[in-house]
Amino acid sequence: MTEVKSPETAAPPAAVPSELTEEPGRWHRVRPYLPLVALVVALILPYSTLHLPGIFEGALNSPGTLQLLAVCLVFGGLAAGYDLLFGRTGMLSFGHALYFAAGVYGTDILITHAGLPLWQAAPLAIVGGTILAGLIGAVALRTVGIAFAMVTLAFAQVGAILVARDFGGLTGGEEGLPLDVSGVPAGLVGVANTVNLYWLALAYLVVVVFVVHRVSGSPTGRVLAGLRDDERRIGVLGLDPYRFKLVAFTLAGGLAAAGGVVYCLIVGGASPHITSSELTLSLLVMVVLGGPGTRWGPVLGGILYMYLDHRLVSVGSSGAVDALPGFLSRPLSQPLFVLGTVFILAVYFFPGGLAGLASRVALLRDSLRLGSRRQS
Amino acid sequence: MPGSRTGQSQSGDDSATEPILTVEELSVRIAGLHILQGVSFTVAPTGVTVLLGRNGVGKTTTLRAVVGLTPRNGEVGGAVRMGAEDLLTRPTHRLVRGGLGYVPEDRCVFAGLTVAENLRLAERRGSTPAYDRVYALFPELDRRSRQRAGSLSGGQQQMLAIGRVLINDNRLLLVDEPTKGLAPKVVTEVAEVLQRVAESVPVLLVEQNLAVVRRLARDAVVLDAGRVAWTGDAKRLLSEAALTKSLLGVGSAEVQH
Amino acid sequence: MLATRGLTWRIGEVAIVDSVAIDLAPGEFLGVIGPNGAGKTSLFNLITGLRRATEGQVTLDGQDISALPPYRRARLGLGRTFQASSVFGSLSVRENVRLAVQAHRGGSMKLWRRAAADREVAAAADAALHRVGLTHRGTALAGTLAHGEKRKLEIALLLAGEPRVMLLDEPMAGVSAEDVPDLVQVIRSLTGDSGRSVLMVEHHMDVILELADRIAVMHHGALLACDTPETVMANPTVQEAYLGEEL
Amino acid sequence: MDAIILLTLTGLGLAALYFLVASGLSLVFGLADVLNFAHGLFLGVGAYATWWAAGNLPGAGPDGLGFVVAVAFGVAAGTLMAVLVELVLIRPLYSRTIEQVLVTVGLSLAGVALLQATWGADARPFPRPEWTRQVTPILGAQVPNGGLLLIVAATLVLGAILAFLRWTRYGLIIRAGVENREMVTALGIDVRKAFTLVFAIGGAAAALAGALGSVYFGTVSPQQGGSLLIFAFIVVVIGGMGSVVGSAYAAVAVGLLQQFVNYYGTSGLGDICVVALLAVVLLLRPQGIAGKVATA
Amino acid sequence: GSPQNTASGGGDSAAPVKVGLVYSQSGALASYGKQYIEGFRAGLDFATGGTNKVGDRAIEITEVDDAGDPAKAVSAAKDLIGKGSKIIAGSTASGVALQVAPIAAQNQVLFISGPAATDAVTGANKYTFRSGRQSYQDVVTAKSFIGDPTGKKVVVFAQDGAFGDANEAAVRAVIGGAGANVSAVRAPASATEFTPFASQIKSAKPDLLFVAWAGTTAPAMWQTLDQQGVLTSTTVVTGLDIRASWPTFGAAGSKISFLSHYFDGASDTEAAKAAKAKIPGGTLDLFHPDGFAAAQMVVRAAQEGGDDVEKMISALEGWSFEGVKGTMTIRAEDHALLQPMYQASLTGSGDTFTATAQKALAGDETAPPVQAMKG
Ligand SMILES: Nc1ncnc2c1ncn2[C@@H]1O[C@H](COP(=O)(O)OP(=O)(O)OP(=O)(O)O)[C@@H](O)[C@H]1O
Ligand SMILES: Nc1ncnc2c1ncn2[C@@H]1O[C@H](COP(=O)(O)OP(=O)(O)OP(=O)(O)O)[C@@H](O)[C@H]1O
Ligand SMILES: [Mg+2]
Ligand SMILES: [Mg+2]
Repeated sequence: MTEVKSPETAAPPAAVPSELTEEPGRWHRVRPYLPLVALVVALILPYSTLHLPGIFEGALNSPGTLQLLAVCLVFGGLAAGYDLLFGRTGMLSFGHALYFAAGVYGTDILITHAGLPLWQAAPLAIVGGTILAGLIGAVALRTVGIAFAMVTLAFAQVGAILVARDFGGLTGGEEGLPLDVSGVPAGLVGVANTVNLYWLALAYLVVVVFVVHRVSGSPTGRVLAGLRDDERRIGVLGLDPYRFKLVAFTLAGGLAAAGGVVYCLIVGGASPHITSSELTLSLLVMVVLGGPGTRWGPVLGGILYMYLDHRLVSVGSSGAVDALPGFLSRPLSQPLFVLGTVFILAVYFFPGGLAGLASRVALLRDSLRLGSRRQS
Repeated sequence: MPGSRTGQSQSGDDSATEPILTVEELSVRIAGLHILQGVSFTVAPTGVTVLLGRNGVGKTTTLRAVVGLTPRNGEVGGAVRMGAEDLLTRPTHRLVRGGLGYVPEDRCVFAGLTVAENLRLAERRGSTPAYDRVYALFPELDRRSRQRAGSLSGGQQQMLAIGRVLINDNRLLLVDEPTKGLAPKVVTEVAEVLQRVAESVPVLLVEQNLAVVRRLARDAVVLDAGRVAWTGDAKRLLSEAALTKSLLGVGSAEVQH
Repeated sequence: MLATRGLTWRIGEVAIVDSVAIDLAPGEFLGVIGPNGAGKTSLFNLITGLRRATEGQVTLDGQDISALPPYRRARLGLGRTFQASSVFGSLSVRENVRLAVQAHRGGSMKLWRRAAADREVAAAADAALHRVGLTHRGTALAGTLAHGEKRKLEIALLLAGEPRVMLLDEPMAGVSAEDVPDLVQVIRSLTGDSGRSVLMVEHHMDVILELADRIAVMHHGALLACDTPETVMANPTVQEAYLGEEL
Repeated sequence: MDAIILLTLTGLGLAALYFLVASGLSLVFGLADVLNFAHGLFLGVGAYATWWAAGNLPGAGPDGLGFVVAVAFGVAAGTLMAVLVELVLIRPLYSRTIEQVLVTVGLSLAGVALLQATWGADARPFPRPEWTRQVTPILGAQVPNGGLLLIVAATLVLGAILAFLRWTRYGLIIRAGVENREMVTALGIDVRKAFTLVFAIGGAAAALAGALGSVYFGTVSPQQGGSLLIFAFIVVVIGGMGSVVGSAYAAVAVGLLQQFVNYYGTSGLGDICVVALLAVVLLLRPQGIAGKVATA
Repeated sequence: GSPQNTASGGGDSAAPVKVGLVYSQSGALASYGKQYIEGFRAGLDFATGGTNKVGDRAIEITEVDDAGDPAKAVSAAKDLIGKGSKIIAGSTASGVALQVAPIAAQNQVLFISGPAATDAVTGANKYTFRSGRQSYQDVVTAKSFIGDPTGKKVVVFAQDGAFGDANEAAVRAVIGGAGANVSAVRAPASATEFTPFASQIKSAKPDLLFVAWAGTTAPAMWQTLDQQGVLTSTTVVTGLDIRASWPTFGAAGSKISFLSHYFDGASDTEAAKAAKAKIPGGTLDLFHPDGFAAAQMVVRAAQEGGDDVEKMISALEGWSFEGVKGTMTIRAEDHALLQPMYQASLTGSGDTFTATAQKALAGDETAPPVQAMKG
């Protein structure tokens, strides 16, 4: 063969898009309703005074818990959107943080500096983020594989530098830009209204999951899945790989920008943390932790990651850790140490991510059943 | 179905000599699929033993299990012995260093390396590489020694894959569809090469080209759906029309070419 | 229908494909043979646009397509299979074919439609699978297929696109003897009276002889001969350079 | 005039630092196909081990031979760390590129946090010979000796890696192994050993970079490795993955560009120029300056 | 339950006073955070006479790590407010302080910012106070090194970003406003090679060089300035960082004039003695006074205000107290904390350096201009 292997080195572990397969099995009937159940649980959560010691600091409906959950939900949605690129199309972007940051800073700047009300700032930020993704994608998609990853990283890095440079005092540099809440509806301001932010985040997550699900199960989604395996083949079938990749890239960018808007409201401002390549890397971690290319994996991964990221900080400073001998307590009081260790372990013990867990359990169950049948 | 179909172990005239390779109840599961379900056969210490069967019956899987290349998510059961040593417990590179040569189905030349580098890689410590042997068989490889293997034509890659194994002296060769994609002339040449090689080294061959099989094979093992369907004399298999038809699904006219 | 004029592809000084001119009439079946490394696959790559020719043109129905990217050529009705099977490994066999059908029928850029709901696509895909005899493998991941099965899937992908000109690169390589006749049947049915043309590289001479109307012989990148099977087989150069002595 | 000489020489010193960091990264990334985000950690381990040795190891110290011993200890520690990482974490994940990336990301988070837990977040003064703090006047420019030391070290490392790749079979084995590990095994080669070796060399180069970089900075801190890593990545990619020579060219380009733009342009422009250079190179030549396949 | 549940303040008089401390226990600023909390504990002990009680109400401290990340800090603050804390203190990083301040205002709780030096906290809103110094006070101290600035040439060398911007602006306002000719050399915070900047500075021949540089590259920066002869050719002023950083100045240390917020031995007040006795190790450092003052302010607020935040604010506004550094005054207009600042010099070598106070400037000498309260 004269065709040299395409340099696409970093295709994610294969998973058949569940949207494209009609799966048989006993769960068949129940399964479509499980997400609905989860949604209902999520909806009634703020009405519960249940206290889960160790899991959350306060009761489920306390502002602290709701705030934490809201952040988790946004990242669940963000990870699901990123998965559209990575898990479903096989594009390894290292610059996804940029579009998220565009949403956050866009909203913040439009409200705080330009004095626009939220209902104008939010759509503008989302459209802006989407256009940015489209433009950068149009350039970056001329490369593939690691080169693509690096070009996206480079663009994101420029974004990070611009934010840090704080041109015209627009971004607030490394100190960030607190949101001027006078442009925000009163219902989204103040601790007592945290629940509204929670609902906003939940709505965002639902929208993203729905969009990603719809798109993956659509004819376009089928092409994206094909792109992940063999781009050349797609071309020979008569489809322009570039166009499809650009669509996926832009769409994912738009979803990230929308997430940025929600995040900006939840956190009440923007800070340069979110422009860093580490954010993109953690998105990658979330997706892989959850299971790339699966419907719920990235969502769960995102939620879990963010939960750990926030909660480990308080575990680290808890009395239980302090009581341990020094050589244990010192590393354990470093949240990043625990987080890093957790996901090294996760990579080993949940290959295929959390979503892979279910099928592995099913496999186990099947083989057990098979074994017992053989015995009888 | 003819009575000789099942579990017949050894055939041929010189069955007195010990087999070089004994495969016993080999079973392979990959990702929950039971691909080989108790395959047993032996390879005679001289000549070519051919492994036949339709696409997907498990020929490649068998060879790969013998050299220890079953994928990570697979389980292997049964026993594979070369002389007295058990092969299944040893890592692939040890087996190969011990004289087990393997030519994979899809050639697997290193696309980024030049032809010469591909060959150099195959050199084994402690034995002199037989470049002249390889270049005599495939002068093309000598001529293209600085070309990247990835840009070779399909046939050239196949030559390289075979040449890579012949650089060393082996105790047993496992060759998976060596003539696939080769021009008729080269097929003849490769068949000749294998014939010559088989004079000194026993070969376990997977081959679809029945003309080649007819020319080379002494013993035959026919697989069907992960089980051995027949073992015996290759000549007999190819000459008895009923047998050929039932096991290989082709009339003997086609075998005659 | 398909024609090339002075098609040349050079790497450095070496001409891998050397001013090749072929004409493929509607409904014609042209076999391509030649020693390994003669440039057959390269020729296919030039025709389908995976490689850019250094010189020369490719025309389809009189239209110059030399400058078009692969996907545009495919849309004009040019389909091909690959010598090294190139299927979508992480999709199921059925999905593979559906993707090909869908690519052909258009409407791939529909983000909001349910793909699985398109019964026509599914039916066409199943028909293609049936024709190559892979129906029973429909749910397997294409990446886990045995070699011969992948070859058949390649052909199914081609069939699904209903191309007018088909380029087959060694479809029989690695296919078990038992299945060769079936596959020959499938390939034969590709042309029939439909007016489709086929360009097929194959080293199995019996297959070529059975199917081809004419045979083109390539050697060192150039077209050595292009004539009826009988004439070509009688050509002493072909005998010597390609066929060698009978096994 | 002397400004230009000064900028050129210090730019080369910076380039040497980038190259030292990038060489190991490039080797591991290009040959073993592992995008090693933990490289910064190896750097940190090398630096802290050297720092520790200079204060505690008998025979080692901040000056003369003692310093050489300390650096040797640091390099040994970095090598050992890299070998352990390869054996325990990377080896089980070969051919699962993404998971490898993640494990190295996890490792760098955890490892840097561990360094911080052990020695604190603050920068500590790094033991170093007195002459490294001085300057050498060259054509009227006061060139820091630390920079010259880096240039010498980088040249030696470049030579050593090239010799390794050219004169041993390992280069070949590793390049083949990246393409198809299984097939290398099937040729009778224990490919695992070769990969461990690559990691060991990468770790050693990183540790050396960490130690000499700390000499140059005058301090050692847990985050130091990470901040150099981004430029090292850029250098590796511009140079062409896996090409050590390419990395050397790229390092020089990046170092000089940064230095001159920072002097003549406005601040911060240097970084943006480097990123722009990366984007331009990748768009024009996605395989980098020296391309993916190179023997050296 | 209801979806809008927030714990009510707990009006009954014996209920503990809930105080939330959100600061960096991990991350890059962990060591600043550590000093802050040590100082806070000592201050609490000092201000309550060892009882940790205000009247009969215990002071209940909840500490939360923000790891320097504003998002985490905001979550933590909301959680604390939700659980009934009326007082939040901490903020090691400026970014955290700026984002927590509006949260405090939105929820009408008291916020006492900690070591965060950004000027923007001053006058941010009426709920926000500060227990540490601000950049402006640093710069005024720097100005005291050159006597009459009229006609003098001053160069600011600062890193890019808000920290550098703030310093440059302050120098322009304070020293430039007093008649000096101010120019700036800025460098990216990520720079590792400083020769170009050193050359630029040298060719500018300033009378005073003001350096605002934080982070791990500082030692390399100083070494380069030293090697290129900048330190010996002019007066170089910079802020004195925490003790652990002193050895990293190396030989350059003795050639620099330091302005200092605080170091051990800079003052000898009652509070300083008490703090010294109480903190682990017995050596005070840069941010101990901030924690100490925060505790004093918390106690004052609780004592005078009970659970009424408005009352707390009026109790603090204009309040003058004896802190570790000496007399501190909370300016009523914008909540700036007027406090003594120091000129210092550094001597020593290897790992042992000592700082000596050259001069102390009283709180009103370094007072920043009054800001209009923003919210
Ligand atoms: N990694 C794998 N995962 C799942 N199934 C596999 C895997 N490898 C092989 N199989 C299945 O095992 C069966 C046997 O495959 P094998 O490659 O051994 O067949 P073969 O006899 O060599 O066929 P061919 O003549 O086409 O090369 C096939 O059905 C194939 O789909
Ligand atoms: N990128 C390349 N660089 C150098 N030589 C190349 C390149 N691509 C192809 N070649 C050479 O061009 C020639 C033609 O290759 P091609 O694959 O077209 O042959 P083929 O006729 O298809 O052979 P086969 O029947 O073996 O498949 C071969 O000699 C090959 O080595
Ligand atoms: Mg096979
Ligand atoms: Mg070919």
